[in-house]
Amino acid sequence: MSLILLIEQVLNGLQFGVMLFLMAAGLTLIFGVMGLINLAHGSLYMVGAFAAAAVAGLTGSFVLALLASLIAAAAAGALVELLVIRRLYDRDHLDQVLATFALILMFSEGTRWVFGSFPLFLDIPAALAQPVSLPGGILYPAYRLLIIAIGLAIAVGLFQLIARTRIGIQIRAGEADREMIAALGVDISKLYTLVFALGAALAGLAGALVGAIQSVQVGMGEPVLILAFVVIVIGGIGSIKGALVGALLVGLTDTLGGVLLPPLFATFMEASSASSVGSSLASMSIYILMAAVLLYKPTGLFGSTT
Amino acid sequence: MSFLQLRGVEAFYGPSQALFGVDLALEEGEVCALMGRNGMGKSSTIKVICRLLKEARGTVEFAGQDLTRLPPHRAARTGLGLVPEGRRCFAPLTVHENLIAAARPGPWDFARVCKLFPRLGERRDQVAASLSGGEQQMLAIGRALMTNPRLLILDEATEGLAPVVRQEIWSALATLKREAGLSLLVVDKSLAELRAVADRAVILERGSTVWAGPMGDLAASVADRYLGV
Amino acid sequence: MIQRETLINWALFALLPATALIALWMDEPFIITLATKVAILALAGVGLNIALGLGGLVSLGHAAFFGIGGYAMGILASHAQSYAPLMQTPVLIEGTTSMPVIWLVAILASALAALAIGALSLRTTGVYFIMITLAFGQMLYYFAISWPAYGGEDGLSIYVRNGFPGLNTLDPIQFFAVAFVVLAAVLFFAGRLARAPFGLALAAARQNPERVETVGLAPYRLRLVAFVLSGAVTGLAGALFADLNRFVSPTMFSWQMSGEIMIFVILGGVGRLFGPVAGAALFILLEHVLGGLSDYWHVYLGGLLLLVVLFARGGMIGLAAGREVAHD
Amino acid sequence: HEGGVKVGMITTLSGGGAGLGIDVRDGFMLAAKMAGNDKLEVVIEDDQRKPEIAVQLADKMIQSEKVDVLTGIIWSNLAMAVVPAAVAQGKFYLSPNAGPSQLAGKGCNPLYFNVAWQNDALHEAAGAYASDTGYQNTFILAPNYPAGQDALTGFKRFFKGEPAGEIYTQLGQTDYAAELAQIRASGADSVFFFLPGGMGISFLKQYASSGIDLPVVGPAFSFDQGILQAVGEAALGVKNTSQWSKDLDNAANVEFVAAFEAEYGRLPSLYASQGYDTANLLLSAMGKADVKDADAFRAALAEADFASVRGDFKFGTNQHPVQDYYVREVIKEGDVFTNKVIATSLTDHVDAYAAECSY
Amino acid sequence: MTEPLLQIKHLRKAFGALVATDDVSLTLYPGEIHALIGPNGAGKSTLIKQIAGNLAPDAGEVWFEGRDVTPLSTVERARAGLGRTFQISSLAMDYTVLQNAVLGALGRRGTVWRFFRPVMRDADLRARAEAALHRVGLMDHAHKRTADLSHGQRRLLEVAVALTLNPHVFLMDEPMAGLGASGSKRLTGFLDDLRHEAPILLVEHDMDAVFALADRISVLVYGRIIATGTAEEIRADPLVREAYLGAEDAA
Ligand SMILES: Nc1ncnc2c1ncn2[C@@H]1O[C@H](COP(=O)(O)OP(=O)(O)OP(=O)(O)O)[C@@H](O)[C@H]1O
Ligand SMILES: Nc1ncnc2c1ncn2[C@@H]1O[C@H](COP(=O)(O)OP(=O)(O)OP(=O)(O)O)[C@@H](O)[C@H]1O
Ligand SMILES: [Mg+2]
Ligand SMILES: [Mg+2]
Repeated sequence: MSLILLIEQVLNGLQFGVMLFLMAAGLTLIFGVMGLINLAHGSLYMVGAFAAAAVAGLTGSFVLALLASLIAAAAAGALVELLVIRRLYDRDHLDQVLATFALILMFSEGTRWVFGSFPLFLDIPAALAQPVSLPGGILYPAYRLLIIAIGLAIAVGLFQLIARTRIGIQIRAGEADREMIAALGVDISKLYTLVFALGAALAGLAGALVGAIQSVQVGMGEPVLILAFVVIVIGGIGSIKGALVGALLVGLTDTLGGVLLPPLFATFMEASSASSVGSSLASMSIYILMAAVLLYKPTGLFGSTT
Repeated sequence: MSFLQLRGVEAFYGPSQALFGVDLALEEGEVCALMGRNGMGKSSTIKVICRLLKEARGTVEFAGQDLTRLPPHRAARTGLGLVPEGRRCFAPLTVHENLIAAARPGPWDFARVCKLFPRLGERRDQVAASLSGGEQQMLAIGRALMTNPRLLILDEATEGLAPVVRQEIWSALATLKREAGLSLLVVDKSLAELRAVADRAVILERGSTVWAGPMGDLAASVADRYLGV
Repeated sequence: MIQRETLINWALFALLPATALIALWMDEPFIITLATKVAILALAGVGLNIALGLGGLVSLGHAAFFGIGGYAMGILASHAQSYAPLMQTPVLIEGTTSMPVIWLVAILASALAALAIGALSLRTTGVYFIMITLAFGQMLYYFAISWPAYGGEDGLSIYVRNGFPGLNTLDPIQFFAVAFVVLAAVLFFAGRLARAPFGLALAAARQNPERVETVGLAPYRLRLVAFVLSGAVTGLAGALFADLNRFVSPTMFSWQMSGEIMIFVILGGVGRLFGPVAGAALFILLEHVLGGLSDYWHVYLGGLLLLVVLFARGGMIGLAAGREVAHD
Repeated sequence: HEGGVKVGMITTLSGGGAGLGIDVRDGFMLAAKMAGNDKLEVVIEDDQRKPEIAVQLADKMIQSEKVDVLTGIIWSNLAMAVVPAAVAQGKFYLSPNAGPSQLAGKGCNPLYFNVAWQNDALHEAAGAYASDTGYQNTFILAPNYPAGQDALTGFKRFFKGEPAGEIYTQLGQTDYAAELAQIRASGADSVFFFLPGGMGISFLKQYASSGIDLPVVGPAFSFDQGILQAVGEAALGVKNTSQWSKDLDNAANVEFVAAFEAEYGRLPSLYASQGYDTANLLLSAMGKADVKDADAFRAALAEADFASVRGDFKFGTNQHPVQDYYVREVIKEGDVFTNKVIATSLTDHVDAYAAECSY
Repeated sequence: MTEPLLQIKHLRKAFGALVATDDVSLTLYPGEIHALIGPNGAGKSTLIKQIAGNLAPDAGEVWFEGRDVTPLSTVERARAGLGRTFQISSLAMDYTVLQNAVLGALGRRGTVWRFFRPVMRDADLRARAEAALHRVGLMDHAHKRTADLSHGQRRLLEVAVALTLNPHVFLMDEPMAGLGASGSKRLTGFLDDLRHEAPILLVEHDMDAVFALADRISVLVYGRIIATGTAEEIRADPLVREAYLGAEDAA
């Protein structure tokens, strides 16, 4: 494998990582900061993608489509929070699991009801459809560079929000002791609705951004959900920095595992079975990574030890 | 009408009743001691006032407002500052974050709290979980002060504090009352100190008010009967 | 005094064979099959409940044990069918179609897996534990999908159900009886376990591990034992499930399977002995009834589940039995 | 009732992949409706794409509904779970979509008929087409599971050149940046891929903006009517292999396409055509024999005496289709993306496993 | 002279720049109550944690009944006979009061690997648990859920659980905290008797109790022991008065 290809693959891994972070960002907020296990996060991701596809179909504008994804997902998130999630904060994690699982069922089949069973069309704007050349002769799709930029911007923004602002502090205080922060005069319920809507909006945006280069279809959220959980857990729950690092690690492991393992196995195996063994190991690789990280640091890379 | 007035307050934890008729009145600028043995309902009364215990009947009025229908944060914003039993600091937050989390504008700010409790300034960026017990207690008091309350409610706020610090707090409270006109509702086990600082006292026995009046009128025999001292 | 929950438990318990017998009488073999499915999935749930309800170990990887149990059956039976020994060196191991032997292998294999997975996973707690168990489950899932020897993603079909001495297991009611008796035995065991010293200490470790350490008991060991017992029971359920379908495939390892087992437990009531029975019965019933209603029946299923979580604290059993009474 | 046939259809109607099942069902029911044969009774159940559920539904169909014929399954792994047990219990099974190799070769069964194709066939056709077009070193990729492995094997069976690279991707993978980089670096002259469902959509979209400019060949699954609109421009010009196309010019097909559009308000897909053919095959046999007479009914089925929308259709010795495979090109007709037949890749093609089958 | 039951030798623990335990040595003899007092954050709880095994010291040793227990875990030390109460109650909150006590009794027995006998019907365990509840005066609440207890009642249960363990040494971190005047008085009387069963290392801010109970008092300031002596000596020590007691006792 040539060096330039290797560099390109590392870049791909990083870019995949940023994409994962985009998916994980909203989840960190809801899961890490509000302490809520929200399995339906993938559904909000799907809602964003579908809203974007619908609006893009009607107006032909990608910018409007992104806007629609934000609004639709935020609205869905706020609604879900007000009607369901709100009653679950002081419940067991398990009740949250069941309730949000139920939400997945309703969202998925409801979307299928409205939009039909076939994938929808959502494409990137023509201006971003060509590759750009990077130093070293690497051709890289412009749209992916945009995703990297947006992902990093969100990372910085969220980090500031949570770590630096008073709202961030109040949210974290609420996670530690909801009753107490309310007794000090903070309207934690409203805050949580806002945070949930923000998390949902991020999920929706991710759905639209990623949906444009993948497929917009019912059930697109679930595999993403699992990956996003893996990312957050590796990074340490509640840590935005952790989520970013976790996402990059997972992205690199996944990409490089898929690229490097088959040829590695091919050195001592017959080519096509090496490819199959190597890639099955590659598909396990992020889970192996997660297990290894947790065995080494049981609360993730940047998780607090309490 | 008094500044804080409770009439016939009853409260329930699910099926079991904890308060059976608590009456309490406190005037602005006064310090009221809420007394009673363990498990008699002092903390429950406080939780009713702050709307943390919602299964309750009876009236609770503060500064002319009926608190019984407000959500906890609205109740707090009428001017209640709570130092809860067991401290309940926000464990993963730093000292500074704990203090500014719910701060409201007023004379009390971070600098002033640090002047009252220098230790908190020293531990500014340490997370609350790793503070010593007494440091956490200071933090809880500071946190309540930062909301610039009109009525400060202290539930065993000197528990676990060294005698020197305790004395400091008592004198600080006395100053607050004298200079800032702050009202206080205090639960504490030290009768001697309560006698020194409180204007009036309310004694609870099995969830009801059994004695109420000016602190000076509290006879040793009554104290002995209900408080076991 | 008999508590209300006990009464409900017995009623539930009697309902299952009653349904099967009525179905037999009405000549509706499929209903018997459904009852059998309920019994088996409930068994898996009872297994999970040992870890989850009693020990507070939220495992999202129990499909691993369910799948191992299933593949224990699939592998042994397929070798017996093809007369190809499983292993020749150092000792000859042949396939088998005898249920008791398969069960034993399934229990041992899944207990061993639970020991390994548990020993590592129990170093973490809370959500991290959920995720690391999920990770192990996913590893096995991907392994099963791409491992060609036993069918990969296609799975393995076993054309005839394995045998149980003295019974014709292909007869739905007889197979139901087998599954039901196993469930009853395990329920009895799990019930005793919860009240035994081990159960007391385990549940205390769930509530406050620091407390348990201070009285001189090691939470880690308590949990590991619970996890192994739990995995073994779920593995046994996996073997039975494979026999019910005469088929195994990697979907038994999927995280959705783990989720489903967990749903049975939560739906019925976490930590309640008969919770998984109620949960599995309700879920299968809904799936069966709603499935015919509309192409979009998942919407209704989701709605019903949501109602249960929001308004039935403590699951179905909790709803029926009222506020939990601490028993000592 | 006398001469009647009860059909149990187990197919995927909810969750991921429901579109395929719905099309098979709609095609099948359209044919039944058009025939107006009141002796055909159909029970339909949703397998949710879970093999265990499919097995249990088959039990239900056989034990409670007492059906004579089973059909409907979309996925090979579900077929492998259901078919062997069903035929062992004396039920006919007509496959409208999946054709795993085991059931075509050693595991063939007189009661099992495949009305679609053996799984390898479309890939073989693609391999043959690639060679015919003069491609020397095609880059090939598929997901890492049995059907994916069969796909690459099938392609290579008829491909005379040397693959420039061979990759198994993860099942369900959605990001193909790494694979695209490998393709670009490989020096291949063309690309063949088998990535069903959303995987194919993702791949093609990312391919289109990657700057790689190699011709693409694939089996029809990623370019079928239901999915093409989601891929959009990125699919234009791609060659794909299929045994059917909307524009095949035979009377049966013209009637089918028109009737389907009229009935459901959308263009028919490959799967709809297969469901339609399956029903017509069954109806043709019903006209000749009673299903209770298994041998006679089987003989009637084997004659395949119906007007297939694919044109010529007959069964081989293993009761799998012997048929032509076409090459289609993705085009845009007005606003809709669709396919146009441009060549025939294999004629009267017999699958690779037929020889292994003996009853 | 008799051997000390518990001996701490040159213990040291730092959290970053903060030295919480600074070369602390300490002894506890049979039959005595040794009180440990000091300002908030002086390192008392940190010291108790190191003795009980929750926290590993950076240097130094803990000797118990003539052997070095420094390498042992919390569980092993508890089994060896170190009974501890927490500054902030640490109980199984969903359990009844009795169940918490039985848990202690079970820990004392040591074997939990019984999967069948109902534990709450085990007469021996129950008797031991009930006796402990009696002694602290919680028997009336035996069947209440621990979460439903008031703060002070939980403090008592904390002591009761330690009693069921029959430890050879008690480590008590502020047992009086949260008890009212009457409760403190009662517990003081009770601890006075308890010292004959096993000596107590007592951390407490309640000076009435400390001066009433302690045979010896050590004063910890900034992680260092600045004085050890009898109640009178400590009361009179000007350093201690300044650092800890303040004006209180001057009155
Ligand atoms: N969360 C709860 N659930 C049920 N019962 C409770 C709860 N908290 C307190 N109780 C009961 O209510 C009664 C009053 O308790 P409360 O905490 O108000 O007493 P207190 O006077 O503050 O006692 P202490 O001095 O011990 O803190 C007690 O009998 C207690 O058992
Ligand atoms: N994990 C930790 N990280 C950093 N500092 C810590 C940690 N644990 C304790 N400390 C600090 O060490 C000092 C000693 O704490 P410790 O809890 O032992 O005090 P204490 O003497 O028990 O005080 P109190 O009487 O208030 O309970 C405190 O200043 C505390 O902030
Ligand atoms: Mg109280
Ligand atoms: Mg302390």
